[in-house]
Amino acid sequence: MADFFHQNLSYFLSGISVGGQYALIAIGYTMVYGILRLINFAHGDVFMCAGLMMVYLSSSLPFAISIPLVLILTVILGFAIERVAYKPLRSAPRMSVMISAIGVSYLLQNAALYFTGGLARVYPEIPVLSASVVIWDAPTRVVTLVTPFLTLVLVILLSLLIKHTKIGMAMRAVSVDFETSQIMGIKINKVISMTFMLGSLLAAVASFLYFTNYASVTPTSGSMPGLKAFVAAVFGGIGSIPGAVIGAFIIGICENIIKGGASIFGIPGSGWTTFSDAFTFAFLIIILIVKPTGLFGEKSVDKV
Amino acid sequence: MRKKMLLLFVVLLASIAVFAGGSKENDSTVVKIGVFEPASGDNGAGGKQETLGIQYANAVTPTVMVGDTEYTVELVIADNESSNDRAASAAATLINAGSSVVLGSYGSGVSIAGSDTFRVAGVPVIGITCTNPQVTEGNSHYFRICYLDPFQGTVLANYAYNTLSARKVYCLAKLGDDYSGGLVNYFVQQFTALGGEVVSETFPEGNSDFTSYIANAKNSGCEVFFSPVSTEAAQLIINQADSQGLAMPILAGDTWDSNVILQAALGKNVDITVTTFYPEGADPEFDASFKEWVNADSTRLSNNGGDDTISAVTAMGYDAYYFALQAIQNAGSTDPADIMEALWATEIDGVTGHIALDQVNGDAIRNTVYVKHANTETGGWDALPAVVVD
Amino acid sequence: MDREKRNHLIRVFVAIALVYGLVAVLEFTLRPTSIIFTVLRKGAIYSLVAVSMNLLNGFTGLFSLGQAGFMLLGAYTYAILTMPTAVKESERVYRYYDALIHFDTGVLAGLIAAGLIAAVFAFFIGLPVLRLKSDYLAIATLGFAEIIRAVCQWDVLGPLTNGANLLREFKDLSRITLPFSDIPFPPTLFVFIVVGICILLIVLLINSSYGRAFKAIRDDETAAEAMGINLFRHKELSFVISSFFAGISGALLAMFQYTVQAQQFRTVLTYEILLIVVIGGIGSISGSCIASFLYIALSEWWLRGLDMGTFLGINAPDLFRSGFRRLVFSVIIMIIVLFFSRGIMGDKELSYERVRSFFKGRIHRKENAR
Amino acid sequence: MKTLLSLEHVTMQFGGVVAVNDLSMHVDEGEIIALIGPNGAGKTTAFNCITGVYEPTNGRISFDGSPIIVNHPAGKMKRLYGGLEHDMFANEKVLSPTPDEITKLGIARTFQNIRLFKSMNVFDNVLTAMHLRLKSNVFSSVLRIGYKEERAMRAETEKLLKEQGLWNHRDDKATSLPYGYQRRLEIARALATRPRLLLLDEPAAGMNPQETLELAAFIREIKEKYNLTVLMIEHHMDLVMGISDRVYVLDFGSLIAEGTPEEIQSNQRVIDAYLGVAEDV
Repeated sequence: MADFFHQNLSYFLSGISVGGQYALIAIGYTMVYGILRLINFAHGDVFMCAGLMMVYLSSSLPFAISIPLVLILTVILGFAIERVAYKPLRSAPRMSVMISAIGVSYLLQNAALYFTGGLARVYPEIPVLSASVVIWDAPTRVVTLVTPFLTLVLVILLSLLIKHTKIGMAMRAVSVDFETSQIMGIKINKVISMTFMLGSLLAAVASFLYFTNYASVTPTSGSMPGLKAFVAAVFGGIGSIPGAVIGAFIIGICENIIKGGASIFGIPGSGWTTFSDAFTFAFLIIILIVKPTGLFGEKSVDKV
Repeated sequence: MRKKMLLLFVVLLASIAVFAGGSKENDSTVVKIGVFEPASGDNGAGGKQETLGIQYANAVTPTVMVGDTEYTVELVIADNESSNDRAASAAATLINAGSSVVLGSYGSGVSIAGSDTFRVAGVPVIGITCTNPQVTEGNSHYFRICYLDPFQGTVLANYAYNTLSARKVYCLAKLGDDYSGGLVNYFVQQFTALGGEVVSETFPEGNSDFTSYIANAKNSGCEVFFSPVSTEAAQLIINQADSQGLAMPILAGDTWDSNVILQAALGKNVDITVTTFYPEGADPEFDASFKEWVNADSTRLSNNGGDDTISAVTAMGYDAYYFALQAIQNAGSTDPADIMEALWATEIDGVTGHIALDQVNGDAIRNTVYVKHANTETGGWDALPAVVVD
Repeated sequence: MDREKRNHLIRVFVAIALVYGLVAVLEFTLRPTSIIFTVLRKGAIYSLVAVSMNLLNGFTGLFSLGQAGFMLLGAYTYAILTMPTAVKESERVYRYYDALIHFDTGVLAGLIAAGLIAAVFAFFIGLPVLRLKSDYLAIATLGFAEIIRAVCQWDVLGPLTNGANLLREFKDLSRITLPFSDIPFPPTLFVFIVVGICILLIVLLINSSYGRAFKAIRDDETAAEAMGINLFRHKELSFVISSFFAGISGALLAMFQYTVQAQQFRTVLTYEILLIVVIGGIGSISGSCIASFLYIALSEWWLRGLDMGTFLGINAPDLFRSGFRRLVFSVIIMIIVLFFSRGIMGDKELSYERVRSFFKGRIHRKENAR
Repeated sequence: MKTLLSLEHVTMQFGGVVAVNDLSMHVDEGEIIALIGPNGAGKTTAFNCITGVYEPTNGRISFDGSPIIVNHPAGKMKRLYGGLEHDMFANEKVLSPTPDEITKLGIARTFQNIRLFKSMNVFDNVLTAMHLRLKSNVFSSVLRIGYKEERAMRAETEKLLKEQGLWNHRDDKATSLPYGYQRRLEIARALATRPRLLLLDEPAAGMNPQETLELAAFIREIKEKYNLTVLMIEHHMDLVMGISDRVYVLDFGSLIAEGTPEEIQSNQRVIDAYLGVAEDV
């Protein structure tokens, strides 16, 4: 058993690392869904934009300035998207808002396409994070090790924020009952903006970790991690933060095990890697059918 | 009310657009050459470098004699976005613009995908660096001035088996990509014929996590990592190979002959060898004047990847332009059908060597493959002995 | 009242006949490489997908995002079936595999098979998926489309699908002939005829008793059920029929672009069609058609200049460089989504009266302004 | 007289909440029965059980002599079950039809908060309700092979609308009708399914006394005309006392009284139950 882990350590390491990155993105999905019942399709692209900002800012500014600046700009981006694309549609049917989200995603990708000229941009090497280390004979990067811990710390901080601060309580109230909390005098718009800003902040952190690992940013870099993070959120029970985190780790690890299937299980590699993305969706569909509310989701009853 | 505004808006947009689309000058002494290249997507970097070669050639020789008249050559450039499904529509744009002959594309997949659109319109195309046999096979309108993958794949396999003494090779191609899939296939054929063993995998579109593939290569006991994929994926592979400590040599085909690779490999612990069409330094005169031209303009410089390294595809693009001019001259006409006819017998001496076409598929008759090794300290290429096959 | 209806029908018939006549005239007068044909063909094909998606999203109220997957099935079925046996057995297309199928069919059989295969898959996918609600349904259908794409690219299915590689040399638009002859069929007219028949069938469906049941489900599931409409059966019916036509449009798309590859049928394609449906108006057939032609004309023709340096006579290669068209395009889409969320037609259909009153309204207001 | 609908020991439990507890009642052919009770007593839940919207946790519902819905607590519910304990139906086959199947048997309903088909006009609302009897399959329907059937359905709709005094509004959007007409349309739509039993959920809600009086006459009229049996939930005591043959009273999910309107009016338990919510009466 120990031998097995030793041999395949690199798959597990990259699985845990990518899982942590998905988790940070997934929280943004799950919080927004919890409050607005909206799948924010543009979230993955916000993550991509954070990566691009870093590429451009770090070319002229030191990391000490560019990193906080990326965090701030991403938060502003998240805030602006909500204000411009979702707020005007608050009373519109759900489908309209979702279409607006798809539109924003399309817009961000095309804007990125235009500004990058459609070429992959090389992500800067952030000191310390990019350094190489060897764990138990498996060479990897510091970022791989840092990711799960950083993710956990951030999740704990976020939980504390939601449990103990006023705005956190307002968030919980809004997610339980939108209308009532509005009547109770909670400033809905403030809560929603705050949710988007928190989600974007975490996405920006995820972008540092993710792109340090996979050193290039393209206009579509955000869509796959975004979709997978979303699947993780659904798996965990959309609306539940711990659910999203656990879901993300499971998906990250499973995906890497499939890619390494040939060597882990000795299955001859006849194109199984093709399915590493399809697997995520198959997984999603099974969950939706068997337990549509996910691991930690609550069941709701339709009123007639 | 709003709806009416929307309709008005649409009508306005449509009318200005019709005006925009309709205004086309029809100068009788202009011959248009279409440039069917990717400027974005996976192969954007390579496509831009190839286009630079064509543009440079156009800057050097902007006219051509058709019969007794001097025609100005106008380049029409359409971005096929490295995507097979955009290929047909980019091709249609070029045809609609009135191209007499078309050059391109970097990437075999888009070339195959756009091929039939050109065939139906009867416009000849000269492939520059699309090496997959399917591009020209079974048609009479697609030509090409580079060598083919069965040839390149064989050379690479021989190199891996004989020079690198590898007996087990890890091959990684991109799913649905005709170029990498094809090249890997020919490599595998030759390598197994020599008695070697391969582990072959593919990665899907949009994948950016190569750690597992690199781990697979290490765990399966391979000695060479063969991955003739796009430069975009190559950057990631180089990066992750370095951080994962992939000790084996990395081998790739012509796409990797790009300064993108050099920049990614600079200062890293990787051992990269590529095969290509043209080594910098083979024609010093061309090299020097091209560098001067590139350095004169910041857009050109950034299209070349930020420095003035000459990629083989640029030299090939340069030659392709002259090949097309020669064909127009031979045809004595700007009519696509005449040019298509004349192309079969066209020959030139280009910077990448003598170019003549075989009479079966219209492929270049070439027997030399250049081999380069990436120098991770200087960030340049070290030339290795070229392979000549008779 | 009946007379009014008859007049209406006559007008519709005349309008459609005019459109087809115009297409035929264009086909025989313009040079065949004109961009107008690209716009007409692709616009017509997109109309069919958009209408089929509208049947689901607009008329049955099912938010499905699986259209690309069913188009893929249709495109592949058509390409594989109609590729001449000689081509299949040569190395030209199936280079790395031995083709599994050793027969080929005609164009019509290929098209119908394309629809049927898509419909059969839709039936089985619908069984579990259609029990889900709104956004869960959207995500599940999107997931299935991605799975279909991955399976199509699988090596093991290579002898059938040619793996992830291109399929070509099937009976595309340049290879269709008039029945029992070698005379080429005018391609644009062919697309228009097929699309016309399909859309006509969808319109007839929507105006039948089944169509009313679909609309009832969209308006109020509980009430529809209480009126004896079996939700699941009717949702499944709508899903299967919509996929049938998506399959046919996939086949037409393959014919149009001469080659087909699974890679093309990504989620982005579904989004594109969804945006067309929204621009045209959710629940309007004519809106979907108008929006498709506009969308294609803008992206393939009118806005091309934005990518190629010169637009409206302004030459600014630094601004109008590759990608600018799509940027402008997505801004336009956002404006429509945010400010004109009912789209061009809302849920109404185009009619003589509406066009007339639209222009009358215009004139009327102008007079008032004076 | 023949029993048309009977409920035996029906219990409906949501999680830990028992909304309807051991409800037994019967409706005979040709009767008008009222189901009354304070707000939240479980009346609409009972309706939803009868029409298949909810699956009762325990009990049996029969229509026209044969059981249509049967259930008993199973799995997790066995432990959670909070209704009256008995295992009468433990060995019976579970029957849980969907609402459309119930409707096809001949039970039609209206809703407390009117649920018309918003996008359709008055004519199509009624026409849609005849879809359940359509014999043509989708092909003959699309290709208009079964046009005769469609024609017959349209004729029947016309007849129904004329009888209900809605014919002049046939082209109006259903939701643009005045409130009273919307109620009527909902009843007309229910009648289009050709029911034997009509369930009315607060038909007089939001009506003034005059309108309520008209409604009473209307209900009697359609009952005679279409040979119906009526079960209704109602708060307007005038209406209840005026037209019902018998009355059932629910409170906190349990049946507390049953009898003729006169008996109910003098029943002490009913009076107690309604005290404090007197303004609703």
